[in-house]
This record gives sequence, structure tokens and C-alpha cells, in this order.
Amino acid sequence: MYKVKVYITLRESVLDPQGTAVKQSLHSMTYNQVQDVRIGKYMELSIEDTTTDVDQLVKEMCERLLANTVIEDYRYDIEEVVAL
Amino acid sequence: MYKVKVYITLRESVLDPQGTAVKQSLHSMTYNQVQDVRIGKYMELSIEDTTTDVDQLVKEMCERLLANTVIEDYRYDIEEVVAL
Amino acid sequence: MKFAVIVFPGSNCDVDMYHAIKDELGEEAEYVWHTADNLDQFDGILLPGGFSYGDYLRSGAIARFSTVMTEVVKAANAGKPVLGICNGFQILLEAGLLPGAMRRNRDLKFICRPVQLQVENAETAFTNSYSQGDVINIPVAHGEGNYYCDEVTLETLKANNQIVFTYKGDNPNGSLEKIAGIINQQGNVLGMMPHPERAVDSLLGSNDGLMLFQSIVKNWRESHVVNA
Amino acid sequence: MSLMLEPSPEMIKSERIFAEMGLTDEEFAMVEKILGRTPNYTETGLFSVMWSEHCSYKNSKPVLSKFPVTGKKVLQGPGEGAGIVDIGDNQAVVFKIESHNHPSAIEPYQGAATGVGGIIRDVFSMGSRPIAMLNSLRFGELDNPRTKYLFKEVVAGIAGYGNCMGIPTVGGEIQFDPSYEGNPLVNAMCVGLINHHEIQKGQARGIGNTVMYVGAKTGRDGIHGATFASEELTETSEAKRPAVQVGDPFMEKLLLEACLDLIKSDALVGIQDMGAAGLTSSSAEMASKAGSGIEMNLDLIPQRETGMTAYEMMLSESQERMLIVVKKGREQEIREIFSKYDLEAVAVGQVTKEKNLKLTHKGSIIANVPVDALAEEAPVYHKPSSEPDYFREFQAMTIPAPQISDYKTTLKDLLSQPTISSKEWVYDQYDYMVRTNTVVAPGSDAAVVRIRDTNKALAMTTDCNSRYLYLDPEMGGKIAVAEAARNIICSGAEPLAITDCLNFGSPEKPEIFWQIEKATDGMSEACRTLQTPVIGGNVSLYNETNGVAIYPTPVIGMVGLISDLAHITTQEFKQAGDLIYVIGEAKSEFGGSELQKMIDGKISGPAPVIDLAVEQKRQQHILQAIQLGLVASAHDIAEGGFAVAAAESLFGQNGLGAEIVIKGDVISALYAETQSRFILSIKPEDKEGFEALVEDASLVGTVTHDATLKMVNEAGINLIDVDVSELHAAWKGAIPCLLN
Ligand SMILES: Nc1ncnc2c1ncn2[C@@H]1O[C@H](COP(=O)(O)OP(=O)(O)O)[C@@H](O)[C@H]1O
Ligand SMILES: [Mg+2]
Repeated sequence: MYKVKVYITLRESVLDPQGTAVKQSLHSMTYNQVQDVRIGKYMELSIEDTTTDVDQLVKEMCERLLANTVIEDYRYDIEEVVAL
Repeated sequence: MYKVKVYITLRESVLDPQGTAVKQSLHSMTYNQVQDVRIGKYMELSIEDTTTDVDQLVKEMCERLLANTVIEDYRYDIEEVVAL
Repeated sequence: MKFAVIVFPGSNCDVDMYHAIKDELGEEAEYVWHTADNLDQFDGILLPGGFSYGDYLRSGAIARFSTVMTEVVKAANAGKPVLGICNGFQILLEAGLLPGAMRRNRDLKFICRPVQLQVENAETAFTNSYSQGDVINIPVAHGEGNYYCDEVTLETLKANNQIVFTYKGDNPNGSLEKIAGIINQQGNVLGMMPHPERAVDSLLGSNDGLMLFQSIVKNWRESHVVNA
Repeated sequence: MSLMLEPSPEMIKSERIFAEMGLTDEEFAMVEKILGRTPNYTETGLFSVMWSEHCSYKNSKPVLSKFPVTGKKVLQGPGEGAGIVDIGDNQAVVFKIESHNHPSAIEPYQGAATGVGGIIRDVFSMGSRPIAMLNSLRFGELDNPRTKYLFKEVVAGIAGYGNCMGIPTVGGEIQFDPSYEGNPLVNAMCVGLINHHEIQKGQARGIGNTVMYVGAKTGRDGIHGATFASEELTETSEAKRPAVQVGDPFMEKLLLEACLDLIKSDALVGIQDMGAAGLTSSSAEMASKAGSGIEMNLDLIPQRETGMTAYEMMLSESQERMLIVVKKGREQEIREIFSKYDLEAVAVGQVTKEKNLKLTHKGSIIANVPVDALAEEAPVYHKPSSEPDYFREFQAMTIPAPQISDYKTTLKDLLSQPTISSKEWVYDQYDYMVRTNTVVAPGSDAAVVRIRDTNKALAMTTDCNSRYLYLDPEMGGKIAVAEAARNIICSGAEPLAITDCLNFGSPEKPEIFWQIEKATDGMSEACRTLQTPVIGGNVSLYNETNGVAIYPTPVIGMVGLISDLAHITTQEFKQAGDLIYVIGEAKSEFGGSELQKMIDGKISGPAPVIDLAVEQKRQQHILQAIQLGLVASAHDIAEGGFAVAAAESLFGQNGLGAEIVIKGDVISALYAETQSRFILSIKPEDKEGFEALVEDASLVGTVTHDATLKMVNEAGINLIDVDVSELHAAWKGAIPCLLN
């Protein structure tokens, strides 16, 4: 069994309205130390370990579905876990 | 300067309609190895290092705004970076 | 009776609420900007629908830190009627004035359509012009109306008769136990996803929502008649 | 961050860098002549976007000049952000349609969302409150994952933006056809309401007045979007991805409210949104229209990213921005208006006497070019046109009526064609009732939005059957306008005017240019006959994928006025016992019909013929009958013919049925798409009055209690006998079923 963590972030020059709104809200809550907020997605996938090339598999899933590569970048960690 | 990464996930007991939908799409794309998908948020915050207790600060921001602890769990990593 | 219609940046059902009160109910209403720091002059507080702060992060999450929310909490504690509709309900949840939280709709799509609601508790200050079990026609329009709370909370809601409206027939958004609206234990803060303010004129399809506002006024009159 | 050094004027010329930006050799030579020197990089960029088809209409101007654009009630024709028509009581309606096709093909959610955002800004920049949105969409067949993805995301994008703004999306249309497979169409229309004295113009008047920037900060979004929109989509389009903008409807909502507060201030001189070609077009056009110039210091432009060059700032298409001109010395008042909404209004320049756009950046003058040259003097091309062979072939064909034996199954099949079937899956996602004025929601012919504090309402629709236009662009152009008017009339309104979005292939091809010419000829004639002037529109050319053009698709957006709420009419039958009438006789016309497409898998032959005089007369009669209170329901007969229209008249809350006698040739009577036809229901007591008023009306049946649709021929033989619920299920389930 693999536990995969996928991190999806907006590409650098893409506008992040959510991040901006959260930053402003933090400021109005007087957390003025916060200089920047960017908001993305975090996914946890459990994958059966019958798979031969997990890395390739996850990459493919990211490209095809999980990330919208027109505006998003992605990265991931794969961890092998022993099913209980 | 601190770079903070916040991971927000739905509590285990809470159904995740988005994760379920993504899992179903992956299956229909024949990625049947995927057994579970949970979708959360991933945030990157840049925080000025004038702050005394960053850990406390981030925790407070999570509790008050970034996560809704009725349905969400959060965790975070703090990294100190040297501004360029 | 004088109502405050609270306007957050991004509220957009404020106008509908205002007209429902002024034109259809025939009571006083005033728009109150989110920076207001006093609501003493108002007898009832209305939190309208819309997308406060774009619904960014979570719906209602940012709005609940507005200055005016301190006053809304004060008004609620003072026993004034507080009604949150749609985004207003979400704000009340985020602010902790009502228990639970909202998730995205089960089908992950925004839904806008007339639905049937069942009045589960017709003894509240918001519903006592209806009869227990009445089925009323009120529209919904939301993307996050999938109500959630933990089991303990659900038991409490049930035990105290705090579930005021449920969806009749299809569950449009996957909400727990088809919950459409809940009230606080004191009985003066109601949150609901459907839009009674859009159902006050039969020209637009239904006026089943008007009785909700009439209930509020009736109760207010009754409790103030002594002093009148 | 781009650390790349910009090419020098010499390099721009010698290495033909201008060509990459979209200028031809001749155009570059013109620029040199206008300036009396070789332009630098920024200046070349200014000309390249302003002279793109998207901004300059250089290929379409000659055809647009044919449109009738004036009328007694027209207060503002084409040329400003949106057109304006008087509706009495010192009020006017503002509307415009715009395309966002190419961005939607690349990133459907954001492409559609920012398309909606753009057209909303056009409408509120006139000073009006947006009250409704419509759209017109075209996709390939819903039989592959890519098209399904595009369809779902486009709808979600429209919903995401419009819902957040609190502007109801009340109507639209969708057609599915393989010709749009690689190049979907996303056209959005916005309708606004204004008081006469609040009408604003995008003009930079008054030497010395201050130019202010409001709204979102500028980033490197969509640089060269206008040029991108003026090119065909090819495989390399994917590589141009930086052009993708992300919409921020929350920002736009704040901007909208702030701008509507702003127009009440007499400190405001002019306002224009930053649409295609952003800062460049807004500044150059505002100055040119006023006969002035503008000077801006780009260091002052609010920027989202670091290290932006003048070129990037001027060409950025970041969304949710406006340029305003205010009276000198009154800037503080303006800042206060915006600060209520946490928005910044920043003074970035002033109006000058010299009619130039003069830009400084980091202490030096980075561009200095005549505004008229940018805004007005783009070359105009009269493209060659030639009649394609396919047209002659189609015209020569006679299309026999298809052989059909099972009328009921054919009707059910037609009702489940995605183009005909229920669009509830779509409009369920649109908040079509916010602002509580939507009297007729999506699902009838035209949407109806009441005007508060009056007894009036507006009817609105978008229409275009591009199959007819492909077979015969001139006939199809007439039909598109006529069909829009039919929908308006059927809802009880008098058509006021249209806005149009001309979606075509590449004008460089003579056969395509011929389509554009013929289609606009047909549209112009219909607009004249039906007295619906064109008050604005948009042109989207180069809609091709790998060399193959879409069907010619000039989408018509029409608005009509309902003078009394009592006149509001819907397509649904109202009561058992009412009499059913058909206006107009069916002919054996199947070219481009839904039936032909369904059976043959493609279309061929001549398009149905329309006689505009007949159309006009029938519309007049029906409207009069409605206004006299003689009509219970009205529906035009469109795709799928009479049988489909009759079934649609039964799909409602009323649980009714109908018994109908089919006269003449059965297949034509049931399925032909002969034009200028309607199905109406009338209360028995209104029979005489109605018949006396409406010529060509033929009594064909009655509305019944029993929720079945029965059709018999003149000999009394059963043609169709089916439960309405069975038809309804086929019609309602088609799109959700295809998406699963
Ligand atoms: N993209 C859309 N957005 C909103 N409403 C739509 C859309 N497409 C179709 N509708 C609505 O569905 C109904 C039927 O559309 P259509 O078949 O095009 O009608 P018609 O042929 O009478 O113009 C209309 O009320 C229309 O407004
Ligand atoms: Mg119609």
C-alpha cells in the first residue's frame, strides 16, 4: 500500500484571489506579520501496491486529472506503508 | 523570514464529497488501484521573523481562521528562510 | 419593527431582503455596512445571502471577523431575533452562534431551484405562523449547503427541537438528516439555507416565505405590547 | 521575472519581431510612417494589440457598416462599452454580448468566468446596474471526455462568476455539433438598467484632468490576449498558456458597487473598463474619443508582480480593472468612494492637449504615439470573398421528407437530442433568481425580468441556429434574428434592439469571408424589417481548429419591452379545455433540421426559407393578441418542428395533456422546421376575438386533463399516443445521461 500526498499550487504568476482575501483578513485580525498567502490543494491518496511504477502512475494522474496544469503546478511524496 | 506550510484536511469522520468524486473519476479513467482520495487545502504563508513565537502564532491563525475545527484538522511546518 | 440588513463585502441578497421587509412585509429596514459598531436601534437582525468575501477559504469564514459581528453576537445574547439566510447561515455557523458546519454540496455543483421544505418546529419565534408539518415552497441557491454536525450535536438538536426546517422529498445537497434550517437553544437565532426572502411575491412563483417574517413581527409585537 | 533585454527598434525591424506580435509588413511600414521613425518594443506592442482584429475590427468593419444602428429609442449605438435603448419613464436598458472562445478552449472554467466578468464591466462602465446575464454556448458532441470536460467547466465558470456577483443568469442557448469540437464558443451577454441622466461615456475630456486606475493590480496575465483571440487555435496554442487569466468575482463585485457609487459624483468625467488590450485600449480609446491625449507614469500602476516592464503592463489583460478620468483636484473624493470597498484609486496620469499616448517608466519616456493612430487608424481590409462550391451543391439539392413509421419514437428521440433536450442540468447551476425580479426563469422562450417600481418588464433571449447558416448564411442570418424576435414576442414583449456576436472562421479565406458577408446581409435585412436595430456587438473570427472552421455562428442577443406585467406569457399550456392553434403551415423543409441531423448524422440541402414580411405580420398579430389578453400560452416552433414544440408546451407544473389533429403531410407537419410558425393556446371564450385578429391561425386541438399527448391524422388514425411523463423523462434525462 502506498500513501501519496499531492500538493497543488497555483503557478507563480497566476492570480490567487483566495490567498489575497485571506491575507487581508489576517491583517485585519492584526496578524500583520503575514506577508503573503498562497492557497492550493492538498490530497491524500491510498494506492494498492500491486502497481509497478507508482511514481509514473501518480505523475500521470496529476497531469490528467488532479492538477490543472494550465494554471497549476503539482508535486507529490510517495510513502510505502504496511497495511494493517 | 518564515515560510509556513499549512495542511488542512477534513476530519476522518466527515464525508468528503470532493474526494469521492475524484476517486470515481480516477476509477473511470481505469486507475483502479486508487483506494481512497481525501482532498484538503494546502497553504503557504510567508511571515516576517520579527515575531517571537511563530509556532504559537500559526497555531492561533489556524484555530481562528484558516481551519474550521468542527470539520477540519490542520497541521503545519515552519521553516526559517533567509530573505534574499 | 425595525430590521437591520447587514451588508458584507460580497453580500448580494441584501437587496432582496430589504425589499421583502419594506415592500412585502411592510416593516422598516435599513442596510447596515459591515463596519458598523452599534445595532442598538434595531429590533431584528438579518444576515442576507451572497458571497461575503467571495466565499474564499470557506463560506462565511472571513465575514465572521467583521466589526459588525461583535454587535450581532451582542444582539443575539440580548435575545433579539437574528436570522441568517444562506451565506448568513454560514456566517452564523462560523461565528459559533449556531452549531455545526457547511460542506460543499454532495454533487459538487451550485444548485438553484425551488424546493419543498417541511416545517419541523412551528413553535419558534420564526415559524409560529406556520403549522407543524406544513410543506412550503421556498427556493435554494447555494454551492455549500451540505450541513454537518457530530452525533452529539445532532442528538442535542433533536432533543431541543432545534431542527426547524428539513427538505421534503429529494435531499438537494446531501445535508445531514435533510436539515435545511436550525435554531439556537434560546430560540432567537435561526439559520437556514433556503431563501424565504425570495418567496414573498406570487408573481415570482411563491409567497410561502412571507409567513416567516410575519412570525418574527408577530412575536416582537406580542413581547413589546406590554411596554407599548 | 523577465530579465530578457527588449529588442531594439532596429532588431524589431530587421528580425521582423513585429510579425510575431501579429503585425504584417505593410502594417509595420504604416506605423513607421505615422511615427516618422521605427517604433520601439513597447510601441510596437501597442500597435500590435490595437490593430488586432479583436480591437480594431479591421476585417469586419466593412460588413458591420451594413447594420441598421439607429432607431427612435436608441440612445447609444455601437461604439461605447454597450448599447442603450430607451424604455420610457426616464429609464433605459443597456446590453451587450461578447465572446470568450479561445480562452475557454484553453482553460474552460477561467475562460468562461472572465468572459462573464468582462461583459459585466462593459455594462456597468456605462453607469448602469447589471440586472441579468445570458449566454450562448457551442460544443462538439457530448460523446468524448474532452467535450464533456469543456462543457462542465464552462458552465461552472459562468455560474461561479455570475452567482458570486449576484447577477441572475436567466437564459441562454446551447448547441452541440462536431464543427465546434476543437473550438467551443462561449458568448456571454449582460443586460443592465440605467436612468437617463446617469449614462456615462468612456471619454478623457478636459485638459489637465486626472487619470485614475481602480480595481485589481496588474500582473502578467493574458499578455497578448487580444492577438491570441485573433488567431486560429493550433496545437501550439497550448504553448501560449501564460495568456490564461484568473477571474476574481469578489473584486468585481466591489468594483461594481464602487463604480455605481462613483457615477453619482460630478467629479467623474469618463470611465472605461480595461478589457482586451487592457491599459492600452482603455487609455487610447478614451483619449481618442474625446479628441485629447493621455500621459501616464507607469511607475504608479498598481502591480501584482515585481519587475514588470512597460510592455507587460500596457499589454496585460489582468481582470477587474477600470480606468477613470476625474476632475482635477477632486481625486480625494474619488479615493474615498473606493476606500469604502477597500479598493484603491490611484492617480496615474493626466489628460493632455497633445493627442498622444505618452508613457513614462523609470524616468524615461517609453512610448509616445498618436492616440488616433492606435484607436482609429488601424488599416481596414476588404477581404476577397467567394461563394463556396458546397453552397451551390446544397442549393441544388431537393431533400425528400425522411421515411418515418414510428412517430412516437421519433418524437422521443428528437426530444433527447442534446440540442433540443432540457438544459436544466445547466441552469440549475445558475442563480437565476437573485435580485428577486425573475418572473420567467430559464425554461420558456425568453426570460422575463420585471423592473421594480414599475408595471413593466424586460424579455431577453439569445438565439442562432448555425446549421441553417452553414447551409445558407444569408437565409440563416435572417432566421437567427427572426427567431430571437419570435421568442421575445411569445413572452409578450415588443422587440427593442439586438446585440450580436459574430463567431466565424478565418476571414483570410474567401469562402469564410463570403459567409460573413452573406450572414450579415441577412441579419441586416431582418433587423430592418423587424425594426430591431443593432446597438452593439462583438466579432470573433479565426474560430478554426487545424484549418477547419466552425459553422458560421452570429449569435443574436435580443431584448424586448413588456409594457404591462399582465402581458407576460409563457410557453406552457395553462388549462384543460383551452384551444390549441398553429400559426403558419408546414412545408417539406428538412435541410439543416434536427431530424435530418439525427437520421443522416449530417446536414445538407437548402435551409428553410423565411419570408420576413410574413414573419413580421405574424409577430405583430400575436403580440397584439397577447396584449389584448387573448393568449393563454405561446411558443415558437423551432428545432424539431411542431411535435417537439407541442411536447415542450406540456412540460410544466400543470400536468396537462393535448389532443391534436394533424393536417396535411404528416411528416412535415410533425417535424419540418418551416419558419415563422407558432403554437398558441387560447381560452374557448377568446376564440372569436383571437381568430379575427390572427390570420394564418388554424385550430388543431384542445388541451386535456389527462397528461397524455394524442395526435391523430385527419382520418382519425392514431399517430402518437403517449404519456407526457414518458416524453418528459426523455427530454429531461438526455444531458445528465450523456455526462455520466
Ligand atoms: N446556456 C444556457 N444558460 C441558461 N439558460 C439556458 C441555456 N441554454 C438554454 N437555456 C434555457 O433553456 C430554455 C430552452 O432553450 P432553447 O431550446 O434554446 O429555447 P429556444 O429554442 O426557445 O430559444 C430557454 O429558456 C433558455 O433560456
Ligand atoms: Mg423558442
